[in-house]
Amino acid sequence: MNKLWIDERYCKGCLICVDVCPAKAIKASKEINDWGYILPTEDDMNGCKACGLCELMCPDFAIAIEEVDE
Amino acid sequence: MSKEMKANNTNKRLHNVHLLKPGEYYLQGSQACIEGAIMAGCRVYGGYPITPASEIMEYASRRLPQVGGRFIQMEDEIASASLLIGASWGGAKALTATSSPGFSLMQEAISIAIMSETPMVIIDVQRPGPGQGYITASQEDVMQARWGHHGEGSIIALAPSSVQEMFDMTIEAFNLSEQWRTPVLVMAEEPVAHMRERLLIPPWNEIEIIDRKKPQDLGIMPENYLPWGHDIVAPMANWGEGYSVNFVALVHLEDGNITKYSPQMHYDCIERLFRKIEGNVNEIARIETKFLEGCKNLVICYGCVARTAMEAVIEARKEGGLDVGYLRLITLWPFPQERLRDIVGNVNTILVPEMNLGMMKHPITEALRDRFQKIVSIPSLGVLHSPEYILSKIYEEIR
Amino acid sequence: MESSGFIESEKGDGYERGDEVSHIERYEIRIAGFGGQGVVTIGRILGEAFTLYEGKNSVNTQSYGPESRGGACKSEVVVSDGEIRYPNVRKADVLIALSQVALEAYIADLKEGGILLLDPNSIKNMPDRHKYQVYEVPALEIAHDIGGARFQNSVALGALYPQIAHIINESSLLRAISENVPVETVEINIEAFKRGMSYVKRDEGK
Amino acid sequence: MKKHPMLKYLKEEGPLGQRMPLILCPGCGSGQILNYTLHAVDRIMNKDKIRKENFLFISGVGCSARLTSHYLNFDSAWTIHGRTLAIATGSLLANPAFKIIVFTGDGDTGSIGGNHFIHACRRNIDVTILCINNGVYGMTGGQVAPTTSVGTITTTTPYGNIEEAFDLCKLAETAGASYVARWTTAHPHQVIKSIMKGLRKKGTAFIEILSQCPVHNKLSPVAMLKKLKENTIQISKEKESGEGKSLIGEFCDLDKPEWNESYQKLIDQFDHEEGKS
Repeated sequence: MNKLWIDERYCKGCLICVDVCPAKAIKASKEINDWGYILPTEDDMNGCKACGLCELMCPDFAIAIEEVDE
Repeated sequence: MSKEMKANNTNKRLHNVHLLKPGEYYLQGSQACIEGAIMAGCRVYGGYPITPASEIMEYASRRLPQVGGRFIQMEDEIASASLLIGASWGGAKALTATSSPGFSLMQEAISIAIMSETPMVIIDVQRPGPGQGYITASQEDVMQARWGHHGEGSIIALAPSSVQEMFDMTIEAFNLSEQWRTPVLVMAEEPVAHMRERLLIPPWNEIEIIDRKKPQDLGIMPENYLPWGHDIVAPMANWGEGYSVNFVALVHLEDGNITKYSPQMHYDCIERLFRKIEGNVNEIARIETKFLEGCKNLVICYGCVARTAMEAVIEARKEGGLDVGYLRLITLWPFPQERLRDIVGNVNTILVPEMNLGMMKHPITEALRDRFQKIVSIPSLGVLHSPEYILSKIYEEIR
Repeated sequence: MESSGFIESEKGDGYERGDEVSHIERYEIRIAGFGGQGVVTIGRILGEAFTLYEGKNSVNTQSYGPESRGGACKSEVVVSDGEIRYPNVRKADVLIALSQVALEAYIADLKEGGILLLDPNSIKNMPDRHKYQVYEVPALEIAHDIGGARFQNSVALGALYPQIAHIINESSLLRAISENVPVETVEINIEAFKRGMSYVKRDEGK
Repeated sequence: MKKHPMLKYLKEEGPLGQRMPLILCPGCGSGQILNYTLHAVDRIMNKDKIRKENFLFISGVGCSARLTSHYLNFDSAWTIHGRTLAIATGSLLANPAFKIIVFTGDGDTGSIGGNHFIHACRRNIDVTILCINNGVYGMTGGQVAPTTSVGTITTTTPYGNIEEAFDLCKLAETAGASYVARWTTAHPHQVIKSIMKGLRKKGTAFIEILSQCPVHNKLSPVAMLKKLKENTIQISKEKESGEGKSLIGEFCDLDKPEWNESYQKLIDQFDHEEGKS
């Protein structure tokens, strides 16, 4: 399964990644960062094909997908 | 720098090609100015036509392509001054020329250039104002030169008085701008820009050309480079040289970082800019004097008015037997206050002929406040003073 | 007439000077007329001739503004073997007046006994012939005769030359003409100069 | 931890400390456009073998301008409001080899810098202009922009905007730009393709990107992206259901003489003459 990395330092909680993910692999968490923004987190990563749309559409360079070979 | 970039860098390419050969010429001040600029290494000119400065850009449009440089007629003076910023950081020495209304439009870009420490040269062939004013001779921008731009930034401004000086002082302006990383103004007037006189081009190796200090030459690597640090005048990496310079004109740290704002950081940033120029006034500013030794009265002047003033002073001494000294400000800004106090003793009367209603009289008064009995302005609007006029004022005030 | 070119590469290598001429403290020449008569060009030619080919100092200034393109127009040359400080005419030694308006505007600044050169066909009211040395040349008429109105300035210059021959060589003026007029008109301009020179006559009055 | 792939082109830190995160508000379209731009630049660098130091980013003042400020690990300039293209022209005169990307806003381009904009297009100088159009003056507090649509309430049109909005693409095309396109932040792949095209094009490429300002529109970023998609239509489909929608797509793609190329011919003419003598 691929791994989702959220950069807490840069994320501003806009949740665009949650909306654009075609695999519905990302969801809003209950966690907030030091700025007070809600962080996204992994949902069901089974469908993630590392299409990169979340990385591409993130306004804050705060998300990264790590492809994991199994 | 990549190969392609090197090949296209107009500043390096065609260096020393098609320069005016040493010798005698009979040229207009406007032409001498461009020849001086080309001699200094200027390879970009951008401007907008305005009387009485248009001759400078017309001549630039002929000469620049001949020396491998580039000339462009921009859409307005705002664009022309902004263009210089881009050209300078792109690695070229760049020039524009304008007249008073255009000079007003350039003030924002001048302020940005002071803050970003961008070397560039602006020629202002002043014309009378306010408004459209008139198109003849004027010295009404000397205060705008110093105070026209927003913010607490100092400036260097020179005042040539002959065709030869239009050449020499344009070179000097480029040298000062490169040496101090700051915009430099040449405050010319219509008579100087349009008169024709002998221009002597000295042997090229006798002409001093100063280029900006580079981090490459000082062994500073990109990762340690501070575009506004290292020294009171920072070494300057041009764009395209691999130093990833982030040009900012907001209050910044020495590396260009803008997130660490504090009143102290603000003070340090601006105070250095101010000190860079005002603290080195004695190195930058030049004064010319004659008959100063123990003189009881003094004429202080600048620009082409100095020519008339000198004529009047000589006649007043010879025919009137009056004890009158002569002092010319070659550099208007930074104002050499201490130097002036060093060389001017106690006098009775100071006369200040200017083609305005008495502008430079103010800093002169401030500098010499306890050295004179009275200070008198000799104003002339729109026309160069005649020797008779200055002479009559000398007789009126001194006798 | 605009200069044919600008910086020629061989220029500035040093010049052969003409024969020795008189030393001058300050000599002032004013040329006045209307735009299009080549007033500015005469000034430039004189200035260049004095400076580059005679080794004297000279300052050439011109009236500036809308009037230099139509309307009144003047050009001035101040010559000296010493330093020229004030660049403009104070009291002219020479006035070339090519129109009635120009004559009226500038006659007051001409020295008593100064040289006044004019085109009699353009002047309605002749000035006091006993106060000045008045010379006449029908510059426009001669110019038309050899090629057109635009050569009248060279005719006038030719007419002036004999009066200032003590301070400048003919060769210097001819060289300055050929450097400052379009290449294809150099010969006609020189002919105009010679015609002016041979025609000019002193008007002693009656 | 794996980092975002484009962070390699940003200065998270400078010699004197931390520079990131970006100063922009949460969900701002400008950050997305920076992301798309860096993707395009990354591809151009790899495919066309263009070196990093050839790229130059210039911006003016406003939200869009903050993209350069001090974040980019390229040569960049954060300059004067509206004067961006004059400064870009200057850099190109000094060194025609620059690949210049200009970040500009709708106020920067359409209002204070309008004159420079049309003349840059007319001269066809070799720049790629990315105009981030969010229809509002964000940085100064949500005032009306020349691209704000009629009826919109802003902080300076409290009773609704009465002025027609500017069509900047039409303006660029008419003024003479070589390449003109419009997309939205909801079209990342198209934007990247257009930027690559623009960078490869000799001449002025104007790419307008309709963008979201969630703060001044008081909508969530996700809702705004959805709206941008709904309110735009491809040029080819205009006739079907184009009523009231903004056209997106490529408006023109021409090959015309670029300013520096034409000027180089002037210079070369003198080089030849020198060679002869």
